[in-house]
Amino acid sequence: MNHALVVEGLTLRTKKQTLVENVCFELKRGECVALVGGSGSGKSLTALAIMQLLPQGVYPVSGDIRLESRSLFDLSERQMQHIRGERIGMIFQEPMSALNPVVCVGEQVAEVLRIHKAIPKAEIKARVISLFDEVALPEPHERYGWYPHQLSGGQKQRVMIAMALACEPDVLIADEPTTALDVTVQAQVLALLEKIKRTRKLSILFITHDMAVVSQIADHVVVMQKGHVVEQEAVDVLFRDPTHPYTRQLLYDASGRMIKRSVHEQKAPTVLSVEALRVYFEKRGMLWGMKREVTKAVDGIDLTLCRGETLALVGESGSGKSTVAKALLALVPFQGEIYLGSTRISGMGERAFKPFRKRIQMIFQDPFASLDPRMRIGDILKEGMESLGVGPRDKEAQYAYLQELLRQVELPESYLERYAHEFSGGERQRIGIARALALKPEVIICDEPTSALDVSVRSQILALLKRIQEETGVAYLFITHDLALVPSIADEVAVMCRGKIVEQGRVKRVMYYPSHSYTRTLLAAVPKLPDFIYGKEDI
Amino acid sequence: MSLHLLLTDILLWSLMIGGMAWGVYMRKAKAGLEAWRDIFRSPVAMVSAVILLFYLAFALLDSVHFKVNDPHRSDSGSVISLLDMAMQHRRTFSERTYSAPFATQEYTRSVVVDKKGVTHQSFLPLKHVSPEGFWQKSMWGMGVGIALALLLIFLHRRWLRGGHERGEPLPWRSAYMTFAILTVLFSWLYVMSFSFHVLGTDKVGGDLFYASLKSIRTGMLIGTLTTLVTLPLALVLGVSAGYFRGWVDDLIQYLYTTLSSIPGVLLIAAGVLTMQVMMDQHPDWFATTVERADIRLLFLVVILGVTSWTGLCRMLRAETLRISQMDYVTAAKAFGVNSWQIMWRHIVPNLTHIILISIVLDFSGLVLAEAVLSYVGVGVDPTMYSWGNMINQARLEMARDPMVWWSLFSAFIFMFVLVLAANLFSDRVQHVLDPRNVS
Amino acid sequence: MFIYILRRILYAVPILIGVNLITFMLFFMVNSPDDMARVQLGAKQVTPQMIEAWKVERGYDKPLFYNAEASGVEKVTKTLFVQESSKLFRFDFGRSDANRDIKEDIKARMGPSLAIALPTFLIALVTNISLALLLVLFRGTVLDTTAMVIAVMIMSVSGLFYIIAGQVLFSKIWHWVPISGYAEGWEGIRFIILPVLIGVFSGLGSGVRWYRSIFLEQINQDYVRTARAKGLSEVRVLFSHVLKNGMLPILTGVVVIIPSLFMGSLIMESFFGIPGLGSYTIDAIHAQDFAIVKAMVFLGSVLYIVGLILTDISYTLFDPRVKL
Amino acid sequence: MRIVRAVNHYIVWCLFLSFAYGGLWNMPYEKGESATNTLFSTFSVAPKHLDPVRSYSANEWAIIGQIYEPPLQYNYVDRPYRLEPLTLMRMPEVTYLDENGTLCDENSTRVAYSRYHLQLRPDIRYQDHPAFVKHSDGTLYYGKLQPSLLSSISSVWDLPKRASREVRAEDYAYAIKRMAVRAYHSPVLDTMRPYIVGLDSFSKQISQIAQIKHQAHRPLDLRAYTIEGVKVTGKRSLEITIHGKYPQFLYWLAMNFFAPIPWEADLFYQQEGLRAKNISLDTSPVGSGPYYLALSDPNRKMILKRNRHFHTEYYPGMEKTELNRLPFIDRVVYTLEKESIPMWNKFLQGYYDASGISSEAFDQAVEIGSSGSMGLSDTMKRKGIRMIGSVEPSIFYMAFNMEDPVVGGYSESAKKLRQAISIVQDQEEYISIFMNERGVAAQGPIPPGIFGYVLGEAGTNRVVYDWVNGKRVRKSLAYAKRLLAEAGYPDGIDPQTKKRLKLYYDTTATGPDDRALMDWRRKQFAKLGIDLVIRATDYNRFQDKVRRGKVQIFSWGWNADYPDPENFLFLLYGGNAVVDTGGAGINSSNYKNPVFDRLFEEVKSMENTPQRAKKIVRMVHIAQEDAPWVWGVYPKSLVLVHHWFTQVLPHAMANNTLKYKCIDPKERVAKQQMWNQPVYLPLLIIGGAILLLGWWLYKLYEKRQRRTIRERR
Repeated sequence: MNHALVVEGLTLRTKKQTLVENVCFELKRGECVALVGGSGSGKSLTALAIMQLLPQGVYPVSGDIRLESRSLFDLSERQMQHIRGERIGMIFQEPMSALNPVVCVGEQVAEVLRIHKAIPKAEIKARVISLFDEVALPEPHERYGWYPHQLSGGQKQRVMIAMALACEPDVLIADEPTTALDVTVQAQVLALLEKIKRTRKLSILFITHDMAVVSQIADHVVVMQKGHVVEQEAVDVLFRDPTHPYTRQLLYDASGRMIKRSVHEQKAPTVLSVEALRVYFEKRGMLWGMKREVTKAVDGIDLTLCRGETLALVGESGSGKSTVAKALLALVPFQGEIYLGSTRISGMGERAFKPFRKRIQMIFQDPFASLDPRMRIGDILKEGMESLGVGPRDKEAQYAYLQELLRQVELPESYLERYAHEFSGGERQRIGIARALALKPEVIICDEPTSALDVSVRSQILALLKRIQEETGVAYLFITHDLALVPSIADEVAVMCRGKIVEQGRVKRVMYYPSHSYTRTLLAAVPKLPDFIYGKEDI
Repeated sequence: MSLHLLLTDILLWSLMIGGMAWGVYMRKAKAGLEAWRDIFRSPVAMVSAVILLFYLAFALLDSVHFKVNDPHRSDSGSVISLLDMAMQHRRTFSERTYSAPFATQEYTRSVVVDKKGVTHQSFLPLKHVSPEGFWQKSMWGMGVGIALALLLIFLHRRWLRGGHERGEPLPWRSAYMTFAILTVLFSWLYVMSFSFHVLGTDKVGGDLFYASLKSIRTGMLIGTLTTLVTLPLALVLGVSAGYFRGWVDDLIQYLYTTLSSIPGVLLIAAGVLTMQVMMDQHPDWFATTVERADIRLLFLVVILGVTSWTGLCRMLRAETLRISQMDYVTAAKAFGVNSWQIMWRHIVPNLTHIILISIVLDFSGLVLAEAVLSYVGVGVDPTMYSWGNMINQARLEMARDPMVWWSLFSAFIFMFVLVLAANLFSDRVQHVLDPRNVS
Repeated sequence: MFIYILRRILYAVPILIGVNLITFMLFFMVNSPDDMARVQLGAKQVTPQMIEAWKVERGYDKPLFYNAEASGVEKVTKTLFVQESSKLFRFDFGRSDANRDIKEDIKARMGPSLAIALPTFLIALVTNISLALLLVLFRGTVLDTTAMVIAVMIMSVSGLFYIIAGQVLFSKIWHWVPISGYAEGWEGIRFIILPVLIGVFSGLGSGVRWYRSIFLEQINQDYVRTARAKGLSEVRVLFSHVLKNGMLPILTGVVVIIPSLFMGSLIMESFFGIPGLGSYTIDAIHAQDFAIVKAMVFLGSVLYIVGLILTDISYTLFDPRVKL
Repeated sequence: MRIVRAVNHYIVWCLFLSFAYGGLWNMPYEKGESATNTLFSTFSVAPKHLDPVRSYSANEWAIIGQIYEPPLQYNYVDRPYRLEPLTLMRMPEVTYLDENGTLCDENSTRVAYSRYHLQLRPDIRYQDHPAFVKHSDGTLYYGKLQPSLLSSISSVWDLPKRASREVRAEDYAYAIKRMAVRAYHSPVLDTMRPYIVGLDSFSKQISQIAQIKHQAHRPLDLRAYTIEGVKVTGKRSLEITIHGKYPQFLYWLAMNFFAPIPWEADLFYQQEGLRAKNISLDTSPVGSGPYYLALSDPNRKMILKRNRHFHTEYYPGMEKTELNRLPFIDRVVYTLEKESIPMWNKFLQGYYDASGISSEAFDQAVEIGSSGSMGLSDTMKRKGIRMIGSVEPSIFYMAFNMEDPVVGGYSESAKKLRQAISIVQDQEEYISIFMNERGVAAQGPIPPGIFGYVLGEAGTNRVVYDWVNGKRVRKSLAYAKRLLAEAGYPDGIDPQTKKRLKLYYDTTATGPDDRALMDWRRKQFAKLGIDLVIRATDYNRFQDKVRRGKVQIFSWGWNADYPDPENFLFLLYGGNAVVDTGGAGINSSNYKNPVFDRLFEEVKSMENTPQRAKKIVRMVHIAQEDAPWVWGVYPKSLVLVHHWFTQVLPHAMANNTLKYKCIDPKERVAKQQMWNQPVYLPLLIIGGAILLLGWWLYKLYEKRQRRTIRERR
């Protein structure tokens, strides 16, 4: 038998609808198959169906899944318990929540061995430590007794991998294992998986939405859309010659080339400049008068933003980039100087600052948290206008103004009367943009506006932002963790690391001739599509 | 006869009107309406709601009081409610002592001297029952009930057809069934109550059916009005603590930790006794026993409210802490919206589910608490009809041999049905409104 | 840790002062020292001389909060409030107005209260958790729904009914246990069986529902899916993962009340004639024995605060993420 | 699953083990306890004070009456109540003295003092007690308890050594001296001050000394002080001199206030360490009576045991043989029973030897015979239960405040209003509904069994009743209405307000149980068209209002201190009116009739002669006419006793009756076994059901484990 796992005509339903229909693919021994698709394409459900861990109410109605030659669907629940963990290992997207927070990681790995293998107690710990060693967890002896919250995201994912590999399974299912990780960590985890695949002759089913990751790890690609497999092919064939339009779209979006930037040659006037901005958070002392702990979230940064330009602020999680945004809006106490145009706005009281608020606005990362679920879209848009006295006062004109706003962000005017929860993430993000635009600001701070969105939606939003900038001449401070995005959106880039800016300059220079080692590490870690994709003209 | 609304009447009615106004407002707000429809999509919730409404109807009926001005009437000067008027036959004519449900004679023997001058113990016949024609009366009573139920159901269907039915149909069938059963049962009991003591009589011959019906108002008032006190306190303090933090938070936390660290029963007992002293010092405040009992009930409600807001306050504070971290609040801050407006516009509306859940959850707890408080001696006025008072009396009656079971039974059934309905309903409300249950 | 506890204890001081303030205000709004003297001296023929002598002896001749006759700081310190509460803070409960040593009384009554409250608490905890786990194991089945309906029904009955019915059934008709009373040692088991059973049963409905919802919340967590993916059987998933994590929210609700178990249950104790602390306080309120009332309220508050501190400490034991 | 089943097994076994050895499952006592010569009784309120100087309530006296011995006691058998010597050789001899202290005739107007000569019996000895253990120099052995010893004891019986001693006259004097100390809060001090010569000044002096000693933490030894009127004239003889003539003083000598207190005990208990352990005379009495307190846990249980030093005393009227020597019972266990229901049920199960009858249990227990007499029901008779009933020397009444502008006053119209109200209060119905016939409608202030009570037609209150065919018949409602009209309120309408007359009734009835009673009250007034407003308050507030005369109508009651009419009539004596005496008086209706008051002064110190009877009848008539009270009810006490409990006679005045009673434990054990066999079947059914359920669940889980995903749909 050459096939480790075969999925045949798998159809999954709830009582009301079909979620996955007639999915077929094969996983050869020692091969990595990538299951690719946008959110809601059914790729995760397929993986869960293999493990028979489907959420309640979702059932396979037809099809079969075979592990080697055994049909998994013919196994009883008790028999399945011997397949899970022993023959098929699985790792999940969120390493934080996927590990039991109150059990030390060593024990969690040991548990797999304990239930599946008759190994003497004394040996188990040794086995776990050697596993930790294999997944390159530093100091495995010590880490055994650590709890998940003491480990970093990457280390947690390594623990998950160790857990999945503990019983030397034939198949490893990895459900978006790197999505929640920073790029540098992602690169390491991918490398680890690659290595294990080679050394153990492991078959991997790799589920992801990221084409770039696919190109790095997979041998074979299965593309899913809305519960159907639309295309499956060996990876180099698929990338060279995608047949299905959805695959093409995926590749197109991933290449991130759709936005062309006109290069500003002459220096535009500065709208926002920041000098020596510091934000320190103090933890309250244990007892009155005792020493206080100080966290330096932002530790002295300088930024300049010119009219009509975009400055990308890039950094990994925890680098303090979101805190910069909050400081600029005077939502956290800070030290240092901030000039809006020529006015010094730092050190102003709330009352004095209020007139300037309309000139600097913000777009948020999470489209679900940024809109009040109890308010109508119209009221959401109006809130800032009324508070800051922007826009027409009389009702009719105001209504027309709001309609115009929606048109600007390419949404139907009828949305004004509706509530935020009725909309998709992309639509919500547009509403968020409209809310900021309503005040006709000079600067908009975009705090990771696309990271919570699907790839295809992401490019639409970016295009919209671009168009608005061209129309209105607004300046963006674009905060992101995704370096790959930078060339297509920004004129200037600043790389942030632990509260400090390590490198700053025009995009081209920084991206192609990085001077700081951190920037170089970041750039190297970004997964890349095969070069020929970039080489091709419009598809 | 002139309208003479008691304080609690006014409060209950204004609460009703407020509730209805809120309902009308909610009809406009689509999101809220959808949630409500979702609640009623469960037949259990529908049935519970009908039962609750039935109880509420009695409470409201019993909350329209009139003063009897006619000096020729025997009860001149007293304050009676619509329910009292409907139950006039059972309010004024009472027996001497215990009698079983549907009995025709007293439950205990009494000493009688017959014409010959011989003393013996015998069961005296009841004064106010007419046992003849049991079946005809039953048929008539049930017939009226069925007719009434059908008529109202028919009218409701018409109204629904008239375009008021929107979206997915609700389980009206269960509602109709419940309604019909309740109507028939009650109309039968009502008709029979003219000829019998359908649930028996208590120690002094008072009709227990009447007592049970009167108790509904007490239970409902304690369950609903307490929230009137709890809510503003918990809301204002909880939201300010969560939003402003710092010393405001410290102060409010201090306040509720202090209050909640005092054992609850003691606090309530002390509060009730204090209020009694106050009432004793001002006997001129109340013209009648009814008013006096009413004020005492109101005070009890206030004290229960003051002692029970801490739990809700803590929850609201935590939720406010969470919400004020949300991006939409940040956005509002970036718009320079002032704190009060943020609280009113963004925070309070997003707390409604917690408030609603806690209201419906507290309701049944409060109804049950009333009984226990009466046992401790700090409950409602002893002259007031309440299940707590009934249970307490019944406790002693259970020791009789043979047992006088019916007053415990009446209180048990009336209370159990209400609390069960409330619990089932609150279950559903919690299920639908609690965001944690979405998955 | 040590500093944390120290800080919490310091924070407790203003709370306890507040508690005392409320106690004093409420009590003396209702009762005057004269009334208290009359109650203690008996109803028959109490003369003013007797009342005066009693008040001086017990210290109730001082003004409550402000002594206008004293000078300087003594205007505040020479008052009933300051004198009596400072004694409380030293845990010197003094003698009751009926002239018994309160500390001795509390010691003597604590045993019976605990004899009822502790078994009730423990048995209820174990039963509720195991039943809840059982229902979570069979979640979504008919068993689950039936049990939930029964639980709501159990919740909907006033506790008084259970006590009355229990006494009639188990004691009067079936002669299983004594109707009421209390004895120390193993002999006493007979007496506590019924109150404990009733206590457990009346809390069964709400308890099982609460624990069930906690476990259900846990069972939808990612780590449970991980555990299943490891090949754990459902029972093992419940016991080794869900139960452990569910303990955290359970702890918040449960540990707070552990110290308060000392305070006993008023209703149970008076129905079953158990000489515990629950009836002690209410009796004292009715007998207007302020010395006992203030001592018990103070003790209750202290125990509550201890409960809060214990909750935090237990978190550090059960949740590795929490460090004090 | 296995765990659940194991737990089930465990519980079942625990049940069996804990019961199996104890015989009856529901036995509330230790095994074998009921086979001993022990009486099982109850108390409903924890006794607060067992110190005889302080104790003044029936529940406390029920216990200390068995422990302490005042000089006199009531004869157990004789009726009407008669005093007889208890620790005295004979009844006290009284001599009368004039102002100068010379003897004079009893009936002389010069009588200024009466002197009582008490001669003690030689065989009275105290119970064994550590306080009596002495060093050779006469100081107390346990006079200075060391902290190490203190920490190891929880009651006086933990001290190893005990001794006894003879009761001497000085001990009686010592008791009176203790009474004088203010800090001991004796309730009778202020009553006795005007009588006992020198008590007043002694009290002031000794109270100050006591305070000084208390502040210095020094014990107060009263032996060093003497009261002028209390003279120890010998080892066993004592003279008490009182002002004027006060024949009721003999009754006081039968009360525990005058029981001997040994100075050893007083000093012993003044130790700080013992006080802190709640060991004091208040909790651990030292007496010479038939029993001593072996266990004092007022929150749970009190145990009395036979005092082996008890003097020789025989059952009255019986042969003086060892067989009839008191006491008969070796041990008494009092258990706290706050609730009437458990207490009644335990009585029926045979676990208590006697019980009162609560109104709930009345139907079950009592049947009214064809003659109108009360008898036991058949079920009770079959159980061998006997009923013992007697009318108590007490009265419950409803009083009008005579100072009130509406119901008070002595005008004809006010009188008629009160009379009308009196007529419509249907006491017979009240007795029937609320007292289960356990009472007699009162005709005047003096209850049956007290000198001055008149039976039959002559004793009928003519204001409220008619005498028809040899029976009392309440006057008609029509008559009452006529009276009301004559009083100026036709049909109950107040001519001033043109509305129904509104009267206020104050009560402490705040519990839910009282609702029925209040309804009934209102109904009575409604008959006349009067609106009765109930003002329910707590007892404090109520008392306070009564004391300040801020009430209109209220209910109260009175228990006799001693069986003399003076003890009832003084409730209506004008000099005792509460508003005039600043609340100290006892006449809470503030009734003041000059004729009545004059007669009272005369009657007060008379012997029970026909003249006295005549005067009392006149007083009663005056009061009936004025109707300051609605003469309520003389309550009857009914006690049920099991047939193994014998020689039980009702006695309203005596407290030390336990020594006369008798128990047959063998019979008791036999009946307890018969009545309390547990019913096993439900236990088996419940256990079976639980096991079945467990098994079913296990099967269910197994089935699920064997299922494939295809079958799961």
